[in-house]
Amino acid sequence: MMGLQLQSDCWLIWPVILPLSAALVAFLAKGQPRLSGLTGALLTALASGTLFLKVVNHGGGSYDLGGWQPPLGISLRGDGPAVLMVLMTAVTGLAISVYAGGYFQSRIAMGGKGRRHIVQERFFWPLWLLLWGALNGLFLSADIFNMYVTLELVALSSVGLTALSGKPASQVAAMRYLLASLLGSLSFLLGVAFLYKTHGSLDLATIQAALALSPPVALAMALISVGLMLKCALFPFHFWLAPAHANALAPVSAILSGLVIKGGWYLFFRFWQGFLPLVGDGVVVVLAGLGGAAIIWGAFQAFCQQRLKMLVAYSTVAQIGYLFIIFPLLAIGAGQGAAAVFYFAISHSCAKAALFLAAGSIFLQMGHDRINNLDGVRQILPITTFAFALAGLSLMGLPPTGGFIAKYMYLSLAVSQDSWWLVLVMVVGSCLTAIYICRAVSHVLSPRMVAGRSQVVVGASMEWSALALALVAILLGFIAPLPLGLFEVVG
Amino acid sequence: MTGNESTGHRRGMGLVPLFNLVMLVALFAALAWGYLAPVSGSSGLAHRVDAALVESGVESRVTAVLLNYRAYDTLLECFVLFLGVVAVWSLRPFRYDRHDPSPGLILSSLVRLLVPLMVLVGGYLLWAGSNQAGGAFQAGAILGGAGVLLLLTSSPLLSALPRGLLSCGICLGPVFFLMMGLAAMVLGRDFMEYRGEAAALAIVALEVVTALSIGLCLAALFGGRRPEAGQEGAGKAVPSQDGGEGR
Amino acid sequence: MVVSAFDIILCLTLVWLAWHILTSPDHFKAVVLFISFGLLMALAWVRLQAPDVALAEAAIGSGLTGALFLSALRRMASVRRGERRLDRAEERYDDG
Amino acid sequence: MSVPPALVYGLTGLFLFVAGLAGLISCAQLLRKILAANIMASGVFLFLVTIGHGRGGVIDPVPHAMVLTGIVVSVSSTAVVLALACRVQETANIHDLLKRRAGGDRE
Repeated sequence: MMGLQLQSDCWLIWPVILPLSAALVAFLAKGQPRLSGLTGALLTALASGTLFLKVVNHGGGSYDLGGWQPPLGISLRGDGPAVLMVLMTAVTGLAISVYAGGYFQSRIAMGGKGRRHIVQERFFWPLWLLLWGALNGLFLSADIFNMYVTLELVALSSVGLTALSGKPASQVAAMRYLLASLLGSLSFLLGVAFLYKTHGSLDLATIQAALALSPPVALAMALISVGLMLKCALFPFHFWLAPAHANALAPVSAILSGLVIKGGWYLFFRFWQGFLPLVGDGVVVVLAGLGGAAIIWGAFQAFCQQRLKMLVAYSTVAQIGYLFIIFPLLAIGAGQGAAAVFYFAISHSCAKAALFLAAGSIFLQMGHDRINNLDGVRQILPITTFAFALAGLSLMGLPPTGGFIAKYMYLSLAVSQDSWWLVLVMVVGSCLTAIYICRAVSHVLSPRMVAGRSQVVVGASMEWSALALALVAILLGFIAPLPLGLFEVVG
Repeated sequence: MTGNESTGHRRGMGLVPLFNLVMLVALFAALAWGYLAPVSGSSGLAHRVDAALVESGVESRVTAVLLNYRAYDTLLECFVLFLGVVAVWSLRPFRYDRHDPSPGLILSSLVRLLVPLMVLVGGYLLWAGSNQAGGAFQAGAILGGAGVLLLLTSSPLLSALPRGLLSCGICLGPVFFLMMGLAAMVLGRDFMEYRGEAAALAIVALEVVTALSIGLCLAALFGGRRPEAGQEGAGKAVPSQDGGEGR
Repeated sequence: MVVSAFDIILCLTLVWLAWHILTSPDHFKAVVLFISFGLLMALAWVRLQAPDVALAEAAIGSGLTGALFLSALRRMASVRRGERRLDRAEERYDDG
Repeated sequence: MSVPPALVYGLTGLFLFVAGLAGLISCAQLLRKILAANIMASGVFLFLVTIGHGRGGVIDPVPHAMVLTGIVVSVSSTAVVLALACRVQETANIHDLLKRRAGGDRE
């Protein structure tokens, strides 16, 4: 019995350890970073998939690292939401890895200035694999100080990836990102200190079991919330996001917008799950208000952009809002709210990564991404433009996509609770999304011919990986019962 | 040296809006209120740490927490250092990196004296870590300081090192941590489970290797760019090399 | 243990140093003040019976971080020198 | 009424956190912002150590270990941010130069 328990739960550490080890190998294998990087990505995805299957079949579990029980040691917790996020990272991450392999191959084949792209690829793989391992560690962590360390790992590797392109704009953006993120981490750490002071434990479950509203706890939650909001760029703190995401290399933009943002939000959600019953409606409405402001403001900004990648980046600012307007709806309906928001996070991750990958291919082919000059790209890159349009459909929330299911669940919850202002915000936000997506798609799909590179430089793996992700975002609309059932699984 | 900027800076500080000031005062008041509010909290984990100390294989409580109870944090921390080096090396090479003129006789002879002393102090701290203040981090920091001194004086000792060795040394800490953790698993325990007699040995080995790796990483962070960057950048090689070759 | 005059003076000095690090007009002075700030912080931790932390702070937080800041200052100064050199080259080009 | 020294140091740590925050927001130059972030971090660490100094006269080593980890993490990110800042300053200078040159041409 004991041995069996051990065997099933030690699967929890592999999604963390494998990518970290692969990062070391990719760093040392200077000649073959792509081969070792892709192998590492494949192994990590396999480990994540195995963990997911284990949890689906045998239920969740937890793993005490070093064999020390939680208040003293650190434990990993694999419950439904955590494992879903790990699987989301695996699917999106694998597609992005395949894309990145093709991307660097194309860039190196195109030639250009010196060995720049070779050097970029050499550092891309270790940084990306470290980021992947850190994200998995963050999703599975059950210890609040360990969360701080994984947050720092995520932030530093994202900043390294952002600055990788070497453009001045991307370096300035990386600088602002790092400063914002440092501020967030320190605020988080001070919150952790307050929690440890009051509860004498670093284990989140232990703390949440004993949580009572007192000045230090309220202060700790405020500090942690603000720190995490900075990390995931919720409305008043979104200033760093668009330049950082839009000026990075194509696979990096997809990683940042699809995955990294979800890390900060996931921790926010985990903390508030325990804190929500203690606070009044006012605080929750403030959170939802910020989310609503993000939806409207981000969509408006996206509409105003002239560059395709900036448009997609501001669309991320808007979509983050949807992750926060759920909080007033969480209290009712026994877990439906949580299921809706996780469903939204997963489908957004696939759709947004596909959008950024497709936009990156278009950028590479055309040599620019000015939306008004992109007419007729579909004649050169039919698969990529198709993927862009499909991912756009999921983002807008049209049936039968994953985005539709999530928004439908949101709306039905809001209607059942008579939160008409939330309904209004969501409807207006969806309309704005449709407008800016259609604006981009109408140019990309326009039948006019454009003058540009006649030779196709985008590799097949780049086109197909973007399409695969977009198809997953659509497919999520058909297999809704499977992930939704997982929320009942506890660690 | 910073005349222009300083006047702008002064002006900026003088115009700090009153609103910001009020907000900051309010923030401090809130923090102090949270800190001073009486809580019926527990006394932390001190008793648990002491109770398990016998099993942990070390006498120093902080070392026990760092390398046994919460070894996973320390593993990730080694990865943070490694990541810092990777991130710094991945940046575009610096264009105007001119090394200062040769360090001069006094400094270089001082360094020749100081570096062995620092290595000795590092070793002592490592040894002392088992029962009093000191340990892998402090020793690693001292070793890193020695590396910084060598870098500053462009010591020929550094240019004699083969290139691959530096990369391997930077990976050494995380690699060894992972291998020890996995070894425990192979022996039928949990990941990173060290107990009793074996724990004492494992932790000593971990401390020595971690200290070396931390020292190397810190020195590499100070170096500020990847060793071979000179070939792509301004035509200058490693900072440690241009002194030796040029003059 | 009761708070002594030493503690209060140490804390006030830390605050005073932090203020000057943030406001002193000279970058170099700010960095030097930061190094001494780190050393005093180490003293505070000795006082709080955390010698491990004090050692690490003195070596890493004060020593190595200070060295990092100094080398960054040197690099930024060399950027400015490089700019001047470029400027002169431009002028010569314009004249000719 | 006796005041334990930990209380004074804890308040100092919180004050340093707020002062660093003020610097991070209001200082214009990058180097100063990075110094401010380091002061903030020192404040948090000082606060953390005083927590372990709590009731019963027993000193809790867990916050000490947390601070040790935090110090190493903070030196790592400081190194990255400084290396980035040097590059940013470099490109900013080059841009200034190019802009000045372009302006001169127009005149």
